Amino acid sequence: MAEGKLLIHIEDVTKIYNPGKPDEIRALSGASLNIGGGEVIVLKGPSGSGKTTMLSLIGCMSRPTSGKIVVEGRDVAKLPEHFLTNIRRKTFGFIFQQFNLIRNVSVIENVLLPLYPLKTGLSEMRERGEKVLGDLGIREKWHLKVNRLSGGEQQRVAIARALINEPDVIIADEPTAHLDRQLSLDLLKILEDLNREGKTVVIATHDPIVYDHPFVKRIVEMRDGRIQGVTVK
Amino acid sequence: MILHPGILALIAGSFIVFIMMLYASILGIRIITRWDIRSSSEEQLTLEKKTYLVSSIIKYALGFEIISGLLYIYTVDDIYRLFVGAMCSTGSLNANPVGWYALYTKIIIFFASSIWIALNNIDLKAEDYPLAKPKYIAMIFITLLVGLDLYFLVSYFSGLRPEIITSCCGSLFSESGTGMAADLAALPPKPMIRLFYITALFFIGTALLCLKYKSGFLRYAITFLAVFSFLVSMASIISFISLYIYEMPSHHCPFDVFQKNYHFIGYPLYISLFCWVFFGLLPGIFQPLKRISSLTEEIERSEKKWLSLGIVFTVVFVCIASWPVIFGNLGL
Amino acid sequence: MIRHLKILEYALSSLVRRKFKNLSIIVVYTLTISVLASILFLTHSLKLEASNILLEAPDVIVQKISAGRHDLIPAEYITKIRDIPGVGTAKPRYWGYYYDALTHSNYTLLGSDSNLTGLSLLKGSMPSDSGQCAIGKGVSDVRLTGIGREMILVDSKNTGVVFTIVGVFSSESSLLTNDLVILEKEDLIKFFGLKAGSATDIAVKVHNENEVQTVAGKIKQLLPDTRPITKSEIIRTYDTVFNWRSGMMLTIFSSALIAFCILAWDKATGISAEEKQEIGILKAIGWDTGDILVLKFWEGIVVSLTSFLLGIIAAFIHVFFLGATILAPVIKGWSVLFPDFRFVPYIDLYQIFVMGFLTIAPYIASTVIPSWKASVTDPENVMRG
Amino acid sequence: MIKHRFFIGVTLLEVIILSIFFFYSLASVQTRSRDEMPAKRQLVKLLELTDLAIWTEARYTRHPSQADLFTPFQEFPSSLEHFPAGSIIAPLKSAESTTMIFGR
Repeated sequence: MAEGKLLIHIEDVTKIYNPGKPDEIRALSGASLNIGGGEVIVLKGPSGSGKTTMLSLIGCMSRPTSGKIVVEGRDVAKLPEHFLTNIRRKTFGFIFQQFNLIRNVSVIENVLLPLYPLKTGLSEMRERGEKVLGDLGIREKWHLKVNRLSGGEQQRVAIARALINEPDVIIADEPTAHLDRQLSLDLLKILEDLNREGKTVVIATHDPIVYDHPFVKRIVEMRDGRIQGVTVK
Repeated sequence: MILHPGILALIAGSFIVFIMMLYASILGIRIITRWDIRSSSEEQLTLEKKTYLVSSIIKYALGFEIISGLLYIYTVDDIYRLFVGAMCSTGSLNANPVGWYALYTKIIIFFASSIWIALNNIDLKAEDYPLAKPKYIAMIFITLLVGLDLYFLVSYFSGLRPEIITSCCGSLFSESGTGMAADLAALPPKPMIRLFYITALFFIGTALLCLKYKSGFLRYAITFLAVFSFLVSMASIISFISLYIYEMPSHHCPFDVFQKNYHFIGYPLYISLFCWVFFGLLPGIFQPLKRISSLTEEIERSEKKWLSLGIVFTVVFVCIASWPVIFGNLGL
Repeated sequence: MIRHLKILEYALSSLVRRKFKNLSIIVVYTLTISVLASILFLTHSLKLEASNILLEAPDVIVQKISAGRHDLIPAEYITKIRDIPGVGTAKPRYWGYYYDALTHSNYTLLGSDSNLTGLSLLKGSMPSDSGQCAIGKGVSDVRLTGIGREMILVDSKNTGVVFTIVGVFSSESSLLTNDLVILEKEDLIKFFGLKAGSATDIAVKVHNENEVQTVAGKIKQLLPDTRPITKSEIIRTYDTVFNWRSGMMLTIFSSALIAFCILAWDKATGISAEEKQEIGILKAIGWDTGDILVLKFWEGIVVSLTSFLLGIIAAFIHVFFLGATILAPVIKGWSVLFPDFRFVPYIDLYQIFVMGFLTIAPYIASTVIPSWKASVTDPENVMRG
Repeated sequence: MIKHRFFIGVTLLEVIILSIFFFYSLASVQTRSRDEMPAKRQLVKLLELTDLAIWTEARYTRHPSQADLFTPFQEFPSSLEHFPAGSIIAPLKSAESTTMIFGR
């Protein structure tokens, strides 16, 4: 994806959970945002401000209640799930707060999981898996069960899984929440390297280590489901 | 009612499938009335999730119907000894003519549900799911067919009056039945052979024309030809192909070909026939759907595949059917 | 193809992760299938054995019926039957039942011609003289007796009659001869005190196999108080008896199957938080609802196919190598003399097919809705923890 | 990536065991029908037997094919069956035979 080209366009998006019911939640109201290719963008705000909802909409995990979302030139706001999944597979890699690895399964299997429903051949899968694990420096642990790894290693496995389908955009939701300072910096280093390779990085966080980091170019401040302001560094 | 394991399995299985289909239809009706692809409401999201359930139920139902069709023939073949005068499954079916209806219904369900799945696959390729409503209306018809099938099965098996255990008069006064199978068997082989090969050639010719030209008429013609070929081929199997396979000039049973004695030749024979007809049916059925812009391209792409497969299966079927005619020991 | 293999791989690893739950399902499922399969194997074996053995049974048996009950048949009927065109021979049969108060068992007493020789399944010889008898293996076992010893039976005048045992049928034939006591014909008539000029029934041989039905019809017309039973009816009887029997047992045991399906449903719907989380993760990282359904399909196939094959193997061993030890009491009922079966392993693919159909289809059906429920988990949920 | 191979292997093994059983049974049916069947048939032929000696509790369980139509109802027509074997053996369907048919 060429630097600076518009990649994701969000316009006046609203997301309401359980509409018309007593537990109705207005997670996002009238948010608009443009994300360019190769950008590093941080969504910053306290919990409940709509960061995660924003990420799930950007990442084609759910559909907005109203508004327009365009990903790589394709309007995805009204697409059925099946097509959203297709886009998600090709375009996005996710890193979650709790790592969300599958317990009792080996590192390599966890990393390769996104490829299982695709037509990729077994040998190609193994190659890709080894490469990604090698890049992240955990290749020799490939056969271990993930729950025997340390937190930092688990985070790397999660990153490897996010990278296995060679996505254009990395989406990270509170990636440093369970890491100490040193590990957080390591993680940011990895993300920085990925960004240098041309990947777009979108992070939701309220951790100063992340948004004060020099490689972050733009900070979007969110509160109560609205975008409060944008800081460009 | 004969308590036979195969019969129990068939009826229990059909019952389960019917219940599942009924459930799917109820969901289908909800989808028909509430469907709005442009909406992002919770309800629409739920409905879209339900479509997965409905289509997976139909896939299972189709799988079931294929297996139960075979099981039905086997079972009918297994119980013919219970009827005086019955020599093979045809006899068991004649013992209560409803059996034939059950068989026909099974064949229709097979085609209907596989066409439905083809329809579903095409529909899922388009982002706006243009066929959602007609699809679920069609599904309700399949459910009715499944219900009809269950009804026929139950009334066939419960209506069978086998000469149970030495009933003193039963065996002496009963007579062996005759049915439409007998009429088919009476068709003269020689003209039938000619008709059969001409039909197959005609089908292949039309399919080739379809591949070349985009005319809608040709597509309807091929669908019509597929139906016609099915009837001609079934009649041919009864009238002459079976004779050559059994190498007996008067054994017309269309079911014995599944048996070991005849090297299970029935499986490739019927599988190729059903595939031929199935792929032959599709172009005409999908022709009117080409008007929907989001489907046109997809249908045209699939159509080529269907037509080629149709030709392949026609050739396969004709080869299998001709083998015993050419190399067999029977001369008519 | 490759996609299915990979999803199968994950299905296996997810089954292995919940070993105990899935193993318990497989064990119960296997047991249910092996019981059902044992029943089918056993009855099918008996059915085929019967129809093969009884091919040599008399073409027509003619009984006299009086007041709806079986009665002794007058000897002059024999000549009348012999005169029917197409009839080869017509011979009287003499047989009856004997209740042995000593062992509380029923014997079948059969009168035979004195010059029968060359029976390969008989140790010793047939009774050739008055006061001799040949007995079935079951009788000799229950009376703890054998060749050369004596057997006392109480006749119709309540006097004990002594017979010398000259032959015992070998155990291979016990399906036919287990409860037989064969006496010399005259001995039997005397023993039961049958009226002179009457027999139990008449065995008719017909020249042409295809004429049996016609001959039977003629006998019925000529002698309206008789009931001709043709060989095909005898064979059909066994067909029906065993079909009925296996059908009955299947019906009874299908409750076990239903119970199992409820268990399967319960296990599949009671999806744990951990499992839900896993499916959410899969969907978040790019699995479609359809892929999860395929995953669940394979899980079901692995469980049901494995249990099915294991169950069939277990049933085969149980019935044909161990002689159906567990099921025997069920078939046996109250029979005191019960033959020691060595079942002939007649199995055909049809039976296995029916078994598969009866057991796999309900299992798959009972997991369709639960697996769909699991598959529509929102991927978004995993982000909210 | 070996679990599916393992599973397919195990399934194949089970199928092979089953096919061995299948062929074993074909073979043993053949040998037994060669070795034992003629003797058994001879027995049936010479002794003019009509039934299998499986259940000896009652006439209609010992000789199902010879029993008269009313045996299971000796006491009265709706009497409940009391032999275990009889509960599984179908009582003779007398529907047809009690129907009177007039013919010339």
